[in-house]
Amino acid sequence: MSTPTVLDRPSPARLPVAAARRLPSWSTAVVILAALAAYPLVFADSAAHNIGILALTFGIAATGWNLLGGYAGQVSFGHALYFGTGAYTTALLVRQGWSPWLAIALSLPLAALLAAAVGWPCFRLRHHYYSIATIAVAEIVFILVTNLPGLGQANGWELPVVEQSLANLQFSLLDKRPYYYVALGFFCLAALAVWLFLRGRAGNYVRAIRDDQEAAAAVGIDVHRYKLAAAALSGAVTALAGGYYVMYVLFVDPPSGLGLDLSVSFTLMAVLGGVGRFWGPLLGAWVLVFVQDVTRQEFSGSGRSIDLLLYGALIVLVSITEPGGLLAIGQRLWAPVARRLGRGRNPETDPEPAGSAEVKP
Amino acid sequence: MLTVRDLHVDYAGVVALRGVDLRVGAGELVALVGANGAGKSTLLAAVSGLHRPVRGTVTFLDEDVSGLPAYRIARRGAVLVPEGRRLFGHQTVVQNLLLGGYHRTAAEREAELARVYELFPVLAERSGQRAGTLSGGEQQMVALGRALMSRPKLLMLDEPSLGISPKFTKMIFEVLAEIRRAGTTMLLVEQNLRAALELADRAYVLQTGEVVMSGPADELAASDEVRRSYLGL
Amino acid sequence: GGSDGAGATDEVKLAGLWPLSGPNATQGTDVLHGAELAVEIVNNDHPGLDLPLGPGKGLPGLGGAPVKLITGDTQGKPEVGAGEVDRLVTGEKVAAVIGSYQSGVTLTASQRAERLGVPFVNEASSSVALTERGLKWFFRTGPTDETFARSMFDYLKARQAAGDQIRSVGVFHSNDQFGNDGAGVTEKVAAEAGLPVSVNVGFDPTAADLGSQVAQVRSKSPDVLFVLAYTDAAIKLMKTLDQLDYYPPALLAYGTGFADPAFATGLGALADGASTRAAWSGEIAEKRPAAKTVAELFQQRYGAPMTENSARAFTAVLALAQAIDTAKSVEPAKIRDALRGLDIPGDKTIMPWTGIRFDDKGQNTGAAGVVEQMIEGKYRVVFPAELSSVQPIWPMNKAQQ
Amino acid sequence: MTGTLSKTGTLLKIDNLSCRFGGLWANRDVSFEVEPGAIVGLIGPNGAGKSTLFSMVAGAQRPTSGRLEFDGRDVTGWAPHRAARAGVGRTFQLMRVFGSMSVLDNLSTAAFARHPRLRDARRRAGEVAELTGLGPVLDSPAASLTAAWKKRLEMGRALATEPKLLLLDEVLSGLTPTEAREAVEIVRTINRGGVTILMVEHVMEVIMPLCHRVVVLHYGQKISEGTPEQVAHDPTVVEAYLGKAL
Amino acid sequence: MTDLLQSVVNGLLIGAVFALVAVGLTLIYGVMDVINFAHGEMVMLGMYTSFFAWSLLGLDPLLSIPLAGVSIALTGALMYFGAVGRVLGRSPLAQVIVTFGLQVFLRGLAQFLWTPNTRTVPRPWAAGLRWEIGPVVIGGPQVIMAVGALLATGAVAYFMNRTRLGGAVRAAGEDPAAASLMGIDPRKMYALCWVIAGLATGVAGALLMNSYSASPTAGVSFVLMAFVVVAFGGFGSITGAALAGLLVGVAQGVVGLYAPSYTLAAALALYLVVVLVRPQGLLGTR
Ligand SMILES: Nc1ncnc2c1ncn2[C@@H]1O[C@H](COP(=O)(O)OP(=O)(O)OP(=O)(O)O)[C@@H](O)[C@H]1O
Ligand SMILES: Nc1ncnc2c1ncn2[C@@H]1O[C@H](COP(=O)(O)OP(=O)(O)OP(=O)(O)O)[C@@H](O)[C@H]1O
Ligand SMILES: [Mg+2]
Ligand SMILES: [Mg+2]
Repeated sequence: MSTPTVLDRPSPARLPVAAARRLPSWSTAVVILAALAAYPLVFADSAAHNIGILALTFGIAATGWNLLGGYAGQVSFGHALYFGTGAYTTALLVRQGWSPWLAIALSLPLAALLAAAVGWPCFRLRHHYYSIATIAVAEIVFILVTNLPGLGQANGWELPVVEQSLANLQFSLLDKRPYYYVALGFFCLAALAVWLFLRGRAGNYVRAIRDDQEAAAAVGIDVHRYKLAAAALSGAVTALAGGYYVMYVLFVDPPSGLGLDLSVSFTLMAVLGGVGRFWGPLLGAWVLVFVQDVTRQEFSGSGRSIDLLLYGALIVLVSITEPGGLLAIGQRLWAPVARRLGRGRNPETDPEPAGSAEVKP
Repeated sequence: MLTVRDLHVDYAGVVALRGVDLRVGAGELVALVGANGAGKSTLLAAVSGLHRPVRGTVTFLDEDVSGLPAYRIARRGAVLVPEGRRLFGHQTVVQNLLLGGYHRTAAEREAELARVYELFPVLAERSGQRAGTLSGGEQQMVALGRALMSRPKLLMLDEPSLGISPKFTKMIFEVLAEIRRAGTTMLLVEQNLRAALELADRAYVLQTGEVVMSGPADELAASDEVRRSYLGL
Repeated sequence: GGSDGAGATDEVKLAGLWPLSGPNATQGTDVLHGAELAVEIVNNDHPGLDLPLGPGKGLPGLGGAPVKLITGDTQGKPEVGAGEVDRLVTGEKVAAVIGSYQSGVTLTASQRAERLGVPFVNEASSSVALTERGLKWFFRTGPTDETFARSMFDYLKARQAAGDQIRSVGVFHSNDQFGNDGAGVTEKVAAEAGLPVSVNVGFDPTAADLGSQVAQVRSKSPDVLFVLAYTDAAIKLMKTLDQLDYYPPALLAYGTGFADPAFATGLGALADGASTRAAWSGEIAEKRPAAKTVAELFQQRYGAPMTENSARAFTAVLALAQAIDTAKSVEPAKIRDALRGLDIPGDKTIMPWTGIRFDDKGQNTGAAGVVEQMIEGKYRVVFPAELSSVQPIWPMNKAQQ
Repeated sequence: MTGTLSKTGTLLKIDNLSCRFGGLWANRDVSFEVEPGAIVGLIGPNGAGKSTLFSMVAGAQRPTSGRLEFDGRDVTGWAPHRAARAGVGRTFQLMRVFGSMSVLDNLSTAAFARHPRLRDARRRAGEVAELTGLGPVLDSPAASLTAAWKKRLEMGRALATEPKLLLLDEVLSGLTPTEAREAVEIVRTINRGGVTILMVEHVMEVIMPLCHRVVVLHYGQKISEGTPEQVAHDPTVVEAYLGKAL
Repeated sequence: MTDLLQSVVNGLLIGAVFALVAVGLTLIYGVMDVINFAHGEMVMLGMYTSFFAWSLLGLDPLLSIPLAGVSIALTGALMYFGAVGRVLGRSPLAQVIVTFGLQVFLRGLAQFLWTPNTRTVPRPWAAGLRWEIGPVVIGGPQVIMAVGALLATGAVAYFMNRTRLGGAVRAAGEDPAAASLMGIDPRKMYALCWVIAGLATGVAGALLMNSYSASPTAGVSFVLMAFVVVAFGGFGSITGAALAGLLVGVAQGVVGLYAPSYTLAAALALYLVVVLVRPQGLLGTR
């Protein structure tokens, strides 16, 4: 039909570039995965492998968190619950002599169900009320597991050391590459699941819910149902990380499997990397694991917590300089290069929704 | 009283105003009209300090105020009634009004409050009600009253009749006329062009961030261009 | 010991894993200091010191090679501890690992060492379960909670004989590996001793307030209260007892928080009357020349008195160094064999022990505990009688006046 | 909640509908009907309860009492997404676009209601964009639009759900008379495409030529109903709403 | 029965402390919409200030209240100008993460400066007081802390709800642009908000030194509870926080009597039940 006015106006098409965060293209995915596959060959020492394994594992969890917290806008500070579900289910079954593969596979639907069960009442709550409620639920479970007999209580569980094989998911500690590539495989699986979910209707729906719940309902979206769906997948993905983590460490106790710190770190990874961006959580996880590891090794020997000082300062600095996360910093640095290379398209660039110029918390 | 010279404003690189010149003399009521997105609100925001201009100067009472933060410009007496009223919804009507006179002495505020209640008797009745629960028209009265509380030298209004019933709109225009009689200088943005041009001394027509016409309000209202493009006659 | 023999060999790297940050960093640092001092004594010549490897420089069995301690921070987290073992063994190629203060961390770290085939010597984790896992590379120099419990119940028997009434005991424990295991052991030994456990209260170690937990103990009024708590909770407990004006006739703690110097300095007179088990005591150190020298060196070096924790780490490092020296090799298997065959007599240690000899589970059979009571701001040995120089104060609140 | 369903002559039947917030009756015993294909105006002073009535019809607000019948079905108390799927499209007076998404994604999200496949939804979004003139802004983030564009997007988004009934809450306010006239044309086109329209507007210049029938609310109650001319000359309406006769 | 009574009294007293700790948190939330993860660390710094006032100057914790209040108020200003104020207007998550970074940083800083040692004031003046009402024993520090907490909470509530400046702070919180049109500098108001939150928190820290020990992780035990109390009472509502603090305290006290391991769980469960029935918390409005 007609354009809004007879008068000329600055073409709205020239408004700040695409807010619409697009999902990554296949080519990006292939490049990233190839880099990941090459990593342990380039960096050959065991410590680098260890960082890679942990980064991928936590990257899975943070990607799971990002689906619910970033894309669907339901900021959970209780995702350790699902990580713990994966870890504890796997530990329980493996201690019974099950195959770890089967154990992990079984923990996924369990975590999905649990996530839906928690979401059922809690999704009535909005914003911070929801966030704090997730803390409460996770902490209650933490306390129950710590005290009730049957799940190792505060002591936690050790998993048996068995013959090294792919079937047993135990490999040599001297060469950790097998651990790394299994982690990478699991990450691909998780990323694919999230990508498939986000690609179509569900992805649009959860983003609409994040932006405006009432408006979403008004266009026919069953808000509660899609929140539950996102939560379930998010929970399952996070549980995958927990299951593999416990097979790597061969130990789980409440703080390492269900602790609040863990929940916060998933959030931190996603936000640091770029919340609501597909590769953000992995990047965040990688950086965080690396920084944590290096600062601990380099600076903690004194017992004076210089590692924590640096780590905290770094988080503050990154958040202050670039709220869009590291991915945004990276893109900003990359943009001029890309332009020179003649590929100016910036598929994931997205400034925060343009706000007013005034300060508004 | 207010002089805007060569004002350029943009939003993240997208130009909203390009070289606007405008002048409001003491005691004048100047209307600012134009299509949607022409940059009227942007101009008011830039004058009142809510948005920082890229280039150009804003002179208010012979002082250069360009680039000053909004609260300092407000303290000098140039007060904006912003788009969408922007009341403090969780506070009561009287608290909103008193915030309007934040920088005045207690006695002055009391006196001013009485004057506002005289202009809008409904507000006296509703003084204890939370502003967020008022009807649209009542909210507009609070917004206007709140701006008057500081006894502004220059009052800027951004679409005061938006979403207001015809009866209330009429009333608001009557109040504006009264305020003007009391000697307050005004810069008015209004889509209700007929009413605005009727009330105003002079008017500027803004188009794509530029002033394309200006002159005495009655002359503009009579011009073919304005009648065709804006009044749809 | 030993002479500077035929040219210096490479240094012998040992990994030390302790909580150097986080809530237990004080203790972790204290343990680290003890270990560092042991390394210092091995590497430098201390002619008069009657301890293994005291006189002479380095390890004579390895041509005077010095020992180097590489530390890792566990942050008090089991999973971090395990990761650090990996890193130090595969990356730094350490010959053996020492650690890791908290029982939970020792558990995972030693499992990792087991998988990597490297000896793991534990200095201060007392959880009984650690030596019950059938590990082949795990050794513990210190006493277990069970050893400690037995000492404490022996003490109670002695008190009964002296006429104090003891009809029931209570347990008040931090809800974690250390607390749970200790509580279990206490219940077991109490049953053997024929004393009923009338109340067993676990508390969240981070809880802000212990008021209702103490109220619960009070309602059962046990004659002796066994306590397993880290520093913060230990202080909170003593303050709560004071504020509710309720004191059990005796309070027997399993070290840790009660052994922290901050406990005495922080509480002042309020700490008086509390008793704790100990594997080392400053008072005993006074009586042994070697122990006295070491304690003085420690004070010189760190400007703080040696503690039970540092003494235990000191002993573990020295024992390990002795084993490596005997093995004349840094090969893990040889070190392990040497540890198995280790035999250090009690008077060649700074501990009130009968010596260091490991059984087939890796537990030192010579380790023993004493009971101390806080009297006028100082821990004094009150049991066994032959080591003690003061009479215990019973009921404990008499010490408060 | 029994009673016979109305005959097919009515698309929306509002029957004694009331809504109370604490002590305030935002709507009280409001009854009227909307016949298929009509453009019905809903006017009244600020705070008269127009938006609340919309919310109830769209399922966003549960009525305190009364009954709603839509397309032959009792839809009282239906959840908003069910109402939307049944064919009620709505706009919000204070624009609520999906700010972080592009205009195209806004539209296709709505289009998914009828077209589960991404490709079909995109196509529907394209059609709507053309109809409402959103073409030039399709790739812009919705948050960066000006108010007028947002209103247009609100309208387009509601339209993308392929509603039978479209509720428009002040989508034409804040426009210059010329712009308003264009928007009126869009509404007419939508209506000609078979969508029934119930709209709230304060600008009589828009209501008068556009609406077939007008309902007037005052203090939550219906005070008048009829053709625009009838209503404009109703003394109660003049007194309560217009201030003076047009 | 005696035990129950004792536990209820204990619960009420500790509940008042929860409320006081929560005040600063709810203030910052109410005005800035920021969940301050570093809040526990502000409490911790307050406790250290009070401790050093005792150990270096010999001041009783009660006498160090003004000092601790002022110091933490300054810390609050520093945190605002140095970090939080720089991310205003960005996504709430970015702000939350900044406060999380501050948490880690401040905890590390405390350990760096003062070692992880636990610091205690052995016998503050209040510890000499003890009341016995029937069978119930009430410790002086508990009473002092509770009374202090209620006074401080009341003072903050009064300031925010009844004074002109408080109104300006709230206005800036609700709509900073509109506030600046009134001639109010919103940034100054935010800073003021952090200062007041710091003041309340510092006072809380000094009061806590009557009974608790300072250490780098001392804030942890209070802050989770403070989060719950704030959401329970309704984000932004000071009276709500006070009410919720008392409720949670009593719940903890009573449950502690029967199942001491589950005190925290009980408080959390109580909160969940209430908030699921009343999603905006006890006295919340949004
Ligand atoms: N927050 C913003 N972000 C990006 N661009 C903006 C923003 N606000 C306004 N603009 C752009 O600036 C131009 C002028 O907008 P402005 O709001 O000043 O127009 P207006 O004349 O007040 O229109 P209306 O009548 O709709 O209020 C528009 O083209 C708009 O796209
Ligand atoms: N959620 C609510 N809680 C309390 N009161 C409400 C609520 N929503 C609306 N109201 C009140 O109900 C009345 C009707 O509001 P409504 O928004 O329906 O009016 P309206 O006719 O659309 O007015 P306008 O023309 O100004 O948009 C008003 O007095 C309003 O304050
Ligand atoms: Mg405008
Ligand atoms: Mg309305």
